[in-house]
Amino acid sequence: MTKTITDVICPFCGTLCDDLEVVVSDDGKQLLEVYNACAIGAEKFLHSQAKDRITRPRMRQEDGSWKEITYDEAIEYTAQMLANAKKPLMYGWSSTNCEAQALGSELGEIVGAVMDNTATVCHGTSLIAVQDIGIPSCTLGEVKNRADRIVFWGCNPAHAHPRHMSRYSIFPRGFFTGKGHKGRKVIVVDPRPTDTANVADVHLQVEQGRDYELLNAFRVAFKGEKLPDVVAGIPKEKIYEAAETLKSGRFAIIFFGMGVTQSLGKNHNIDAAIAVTRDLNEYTKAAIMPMRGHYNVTGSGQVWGWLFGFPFAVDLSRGYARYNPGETTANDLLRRDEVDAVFVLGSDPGAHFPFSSVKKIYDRPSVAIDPHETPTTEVCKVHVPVAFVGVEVGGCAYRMDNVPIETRKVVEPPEGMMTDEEFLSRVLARVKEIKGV
Amino acid sequence: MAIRVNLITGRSIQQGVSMEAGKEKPAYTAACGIIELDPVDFKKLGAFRNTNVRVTSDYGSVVVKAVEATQGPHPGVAYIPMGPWANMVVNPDTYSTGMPTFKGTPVTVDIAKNEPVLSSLELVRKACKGEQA
Amino acid sequence: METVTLTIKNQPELYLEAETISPDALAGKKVEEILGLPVYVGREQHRLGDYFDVSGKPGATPAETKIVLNGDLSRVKYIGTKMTDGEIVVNGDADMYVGAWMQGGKITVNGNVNAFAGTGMKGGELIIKGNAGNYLGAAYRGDWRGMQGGKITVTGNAGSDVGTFMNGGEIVIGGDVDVHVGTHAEGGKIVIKGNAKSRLGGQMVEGEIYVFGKIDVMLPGFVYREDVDIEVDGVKGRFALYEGDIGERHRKRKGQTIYGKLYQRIEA
Amino acid sequence: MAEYLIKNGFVFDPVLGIRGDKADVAIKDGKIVETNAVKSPKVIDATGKTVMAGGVDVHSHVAGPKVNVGRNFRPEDKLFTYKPRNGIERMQGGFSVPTTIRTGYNYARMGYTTVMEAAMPPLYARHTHEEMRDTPILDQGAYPVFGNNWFVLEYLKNNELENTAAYIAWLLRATKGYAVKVVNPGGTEAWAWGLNCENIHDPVPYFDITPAQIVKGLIEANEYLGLPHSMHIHANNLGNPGNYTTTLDTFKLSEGIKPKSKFGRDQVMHHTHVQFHSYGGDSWANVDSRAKEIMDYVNSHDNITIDMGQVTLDETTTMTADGPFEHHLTELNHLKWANADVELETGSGVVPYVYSPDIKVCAIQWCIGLELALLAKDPMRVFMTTDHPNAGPFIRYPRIMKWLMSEESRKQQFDAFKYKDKVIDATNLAGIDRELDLYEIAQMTRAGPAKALGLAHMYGGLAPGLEGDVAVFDFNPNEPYAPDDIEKAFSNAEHLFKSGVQIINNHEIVSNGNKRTLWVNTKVNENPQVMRDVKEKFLRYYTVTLNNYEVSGHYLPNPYVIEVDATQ
Repeated sequence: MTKTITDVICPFCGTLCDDLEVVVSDDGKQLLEVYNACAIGAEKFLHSQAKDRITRPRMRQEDGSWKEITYDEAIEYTAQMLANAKKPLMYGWSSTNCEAQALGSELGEIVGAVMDNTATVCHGTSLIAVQDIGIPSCTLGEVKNRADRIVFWGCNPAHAHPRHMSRYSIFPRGFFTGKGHKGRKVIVVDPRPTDTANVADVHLQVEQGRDYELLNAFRVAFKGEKLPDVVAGIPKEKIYEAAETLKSGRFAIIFFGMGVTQSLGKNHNIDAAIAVTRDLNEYTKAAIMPMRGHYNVTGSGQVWGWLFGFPFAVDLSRGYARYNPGETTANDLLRRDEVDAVFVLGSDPGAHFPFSSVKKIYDRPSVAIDPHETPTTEVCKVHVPVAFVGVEVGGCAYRMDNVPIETRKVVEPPEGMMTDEEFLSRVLARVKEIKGV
Repeated sequence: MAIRVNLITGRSIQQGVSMEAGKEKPAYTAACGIIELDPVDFKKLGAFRNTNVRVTSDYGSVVVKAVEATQGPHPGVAYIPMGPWANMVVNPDTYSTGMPTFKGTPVTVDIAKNEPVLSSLELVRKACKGEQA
Repeated sequence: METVTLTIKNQPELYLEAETISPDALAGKKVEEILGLPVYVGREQHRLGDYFDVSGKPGATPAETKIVLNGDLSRVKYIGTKMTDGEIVVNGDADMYVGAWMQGGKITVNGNVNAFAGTGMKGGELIIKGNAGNYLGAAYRGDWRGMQGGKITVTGNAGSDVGTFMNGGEIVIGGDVDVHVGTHAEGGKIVIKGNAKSRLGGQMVEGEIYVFGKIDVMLPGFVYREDVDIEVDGVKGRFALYEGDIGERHRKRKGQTIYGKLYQRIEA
Repeated sequence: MAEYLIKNGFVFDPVLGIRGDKADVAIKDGKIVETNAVKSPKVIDATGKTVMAGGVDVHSHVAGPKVNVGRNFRPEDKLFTYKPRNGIERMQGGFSVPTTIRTGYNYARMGYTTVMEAAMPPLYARHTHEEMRDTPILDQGAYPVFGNNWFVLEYLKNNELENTAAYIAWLLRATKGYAVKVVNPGGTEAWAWGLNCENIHDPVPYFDITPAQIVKGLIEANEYLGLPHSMHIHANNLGNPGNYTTTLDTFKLSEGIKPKSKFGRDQVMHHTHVQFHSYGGDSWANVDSRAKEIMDYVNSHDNITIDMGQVTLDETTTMTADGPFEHHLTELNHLKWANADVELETGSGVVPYVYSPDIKVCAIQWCIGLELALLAKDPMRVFMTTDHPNAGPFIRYPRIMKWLMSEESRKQQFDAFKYKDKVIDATNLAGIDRELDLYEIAQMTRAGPAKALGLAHMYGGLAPGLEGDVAVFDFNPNEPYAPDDIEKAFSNAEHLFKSGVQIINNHEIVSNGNKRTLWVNTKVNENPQVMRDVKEKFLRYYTVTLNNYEVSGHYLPNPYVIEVDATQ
């Protein structure tokens, strides 16, 4: 006998699909099948069942080998490390639930940590741009029900957000968009003819790193002013034409991703894209949305927003919150040797930070809380495996459009494994003891 | 002979699937320990498809397998899926925004037939210990 | 004017946050009091005297106080932050936020400074004899009120994002600048005596940028108007005048649309 | 639970009709009791001090998505104003949009114990509840917005009152909401196409219904259900010169409708931040105050209550579900603009704004707000708000008290205006010498809002049986004082009790309290059609499934459910 659980939320990307169906054994201990998920999401659920999964904390030994330790020992090491550090970095917070993020925030407050999340290497520069110019946006349902002009700028949902195009952006038939794909014009701006570009009506193969110039040109084109013959490798005729396509729509949406947030100009590229969206609202309705990566990176920005007032890179070391990307961001802190201990939860900087930063983690007292074995666990002194959020434990997560959805527990974690929340609350209690607060 | 190309990184479905299946597994190396080159650049490099190459920038060096661009053409632009291999060579400068310059790093690519592509864990461990050439 | 000399004797394990190094904080204090002023390393509070030897004495008021800093200050933040008057001389490199939110007085750095020098500067003079980092004379995150007044002079090069959201005052760079100059500016004057890369005057509403050397890529939002003969920072020459950012909003005065002005020197 | 006896204070309580007489107040088991009911109480000597019930805020934007946008996109709002953690107080930041922690503490410091979140987008209810959960001390509830909701538009277009009511009951339960909020009825749906509804007869694109039909229908549905609070509206055409006629037209939609509620309120319409809706003229050049016309109507119609939306002359952050208005505002001041349209339901916008005493219009707005309160015949129906943070941050309430209680302080402010004479010409305030007393202030900040919310059985007074919410202020009304003494004293309560727990002792926060979240659970007759419609819309148009929509209980760790039976 098996049970089918419906309306399951996928804890992979910011698309946060909530229509998955998961088949589990009737004792709820085994996850057997996953339906409606993309290849990546399905793999994430199934990996929780891996036979070779690490289920107990480990500490790196002098000779480089791992020694299994108890959760109590891991909690003690973590609490002492955080309590003794002058300025610990507490990084990650994206592949976990908001409940754990809130607990981690209280912990960070008490130890005077710098809290940073994966936005710092993803959409942090978008957040900077939003602080400079704002962001006219909407929920994904507005796109589904109204949008007839879709732009993907420097993002490739076909690979990074596999169900985005079918659920929200290109193909769905909504209230005012009964024709689905036929009723929409799709423009892709990318230095590569990506698989997303292949389903678009127009692909502008922008010269890599010249997005700001091209966005700047769109604003000139909207006003019907003169353009140079070629901008960022795109002939002006194509720019005028694309600008006209956007102005002539009823509802235009621009989705953007790492292609602009990580290329030369960074926050300025987003700033200009948002300016383009503002401009379009003079002629029609337009919105813009970052294609958030981790399924709950948005949530950590929300939790820190209401607790501290900043969405990432929050420096609590002086007893109050400060924020300035470039100073209080994880990679700048590591490269400049501004932190003396590293705590990682719900992210893999070992794989996704430039190596110069990874080396600094290796050189410091460090703890990685992660269900997986990763390059981060490989360079940290202690690895604490935990239950998978969204699979073995529920909790709140925020979609890329900031819509909060409660993820579900579908199977039991392996015997005796802690969740992020359990581990953090134990560390918090121990730190309070040590600090006498 | 060596070629100069503009390196970008980013997600691919294979990177995503293999990452979720376990970064310690060979599939992850197969998906991310690669560099996608345009046919034109392969010609310049004078290498066959699926040859190991050494990618070197001002910031580091890594051995990956050269494969043909899956989402091309993009002559002059090379692509390594996001992950530890790409991160050995990307430009870490954040321009005081917190964001390393993951996309748009000038690199040279040399044929390195006999050098192995390390697994993700081996790669970071050896590099941290300074054991990596 | 009285002079108090601070010589760094211990380097901080991490970085030292010393917003207290300013004539406003030191004026009228005895040396013992100055030694006891708070500085911070991460969450730890220390005494200024734990890191600096102090000699000489400050004046009774900020205006009468000159601070001379000696030694390697490349791990010291916030020197001269919010200062209103008096003088600071830094003999060496300094870290972030030198002269940030400065309102008056004078800071001279005989070395390089890191990012965010002169953030949100309102007045006074900031002189950097070496190179400046990113976000020189820029606005704090999210603030539309960047540099409002005063003057920043850099002998060497400057990084990216010079004069973001600049509303007034003047920035003169002796050498080259990195990308993004005068972004969102609504006033003020930026002079670049060396070369510039790209994104000059992006989303600029008003203000002036002068470039003596090359510009790698001109924004499409800037259009050539005419050649003009002008004198800039003591240099007479012929400049090509561009106006922009065309795509951005602009005020009208007497029916005339006011654009940002970008002058590039024409090699004689 | 500890017993308390607050002795010898000058008590101001509209519920008991005490107008500053010396009286004792006793608290036991979280409630106010007869003074002889406490055996060995902890005695608080309030001699020479002012004693009032805990304040009740009927309209404030303190929790939820747009509030958090305001926080996250304004780092400059926190620069140099942060408060370090201290004792039991966690760190607190933000001036115009404070963190949830600071929100709770700052309201408590002003002697407030109940604060209603004025606009909750249903799809974001979970977020709103997460923020309220993390707001210490205060009892809170949130108003889901209905005025642009597709279900409501479609039902009311066909005059389906029962279905509208059944849907309201369902959505209040799904979102754990407190009341029916309406923001720019029809206009925000129109904004989804970049349009607006500028008056109550301006049809909503596609849906073929007018704002007037939406408002009237929602009032009737609200009374059909007999909810604790009335329909709570932010009308069309906010913030535009000449808009007072739209406001009067909106008022008139309530004519002839009587409250059908067991919760003791007399109004069927609460119109919020009326200051923003009381403008004459036809441009910013000739805009003037129509507070007289507005208050003439309010004073003569007792089925309406209003709140002020007082401009405090600060730099602040505007945020509203009135999407088109925020776009209009960013076009005026060119500052950063955030917008968030919400599928099938609503929208919102956020823009920073600087109310400068050097700008004529800002000074006129300041006058209008005060005029509304000073022209009020019945302070039980006109409440003090700043529509926080839209007209200014709530921490300015004590300053508004000063302006209302002291003509001298108003004169001082007039003298500080750059265009004093032009402002005086365009307004009535200079000719008003009324000075409110603390009894009237208690009506506008305690008894009045509690009654309008249908919560007179819990809050707003000091009668035995009510919640043990009591504030003691270091202010002696019987001794001479300078205007600024008012602001100082009421910004910093000496003692505060919330549900019988001492929160502030000698001006110091000593407890994070036991905050509750209020929501309304309405029983209605089975309505299969509405449930079919709900299922169908979620299948076809929403991007979350129906089963992932409802806010589950654990987001409200300490809920207080108000049961309503509308099955008869």
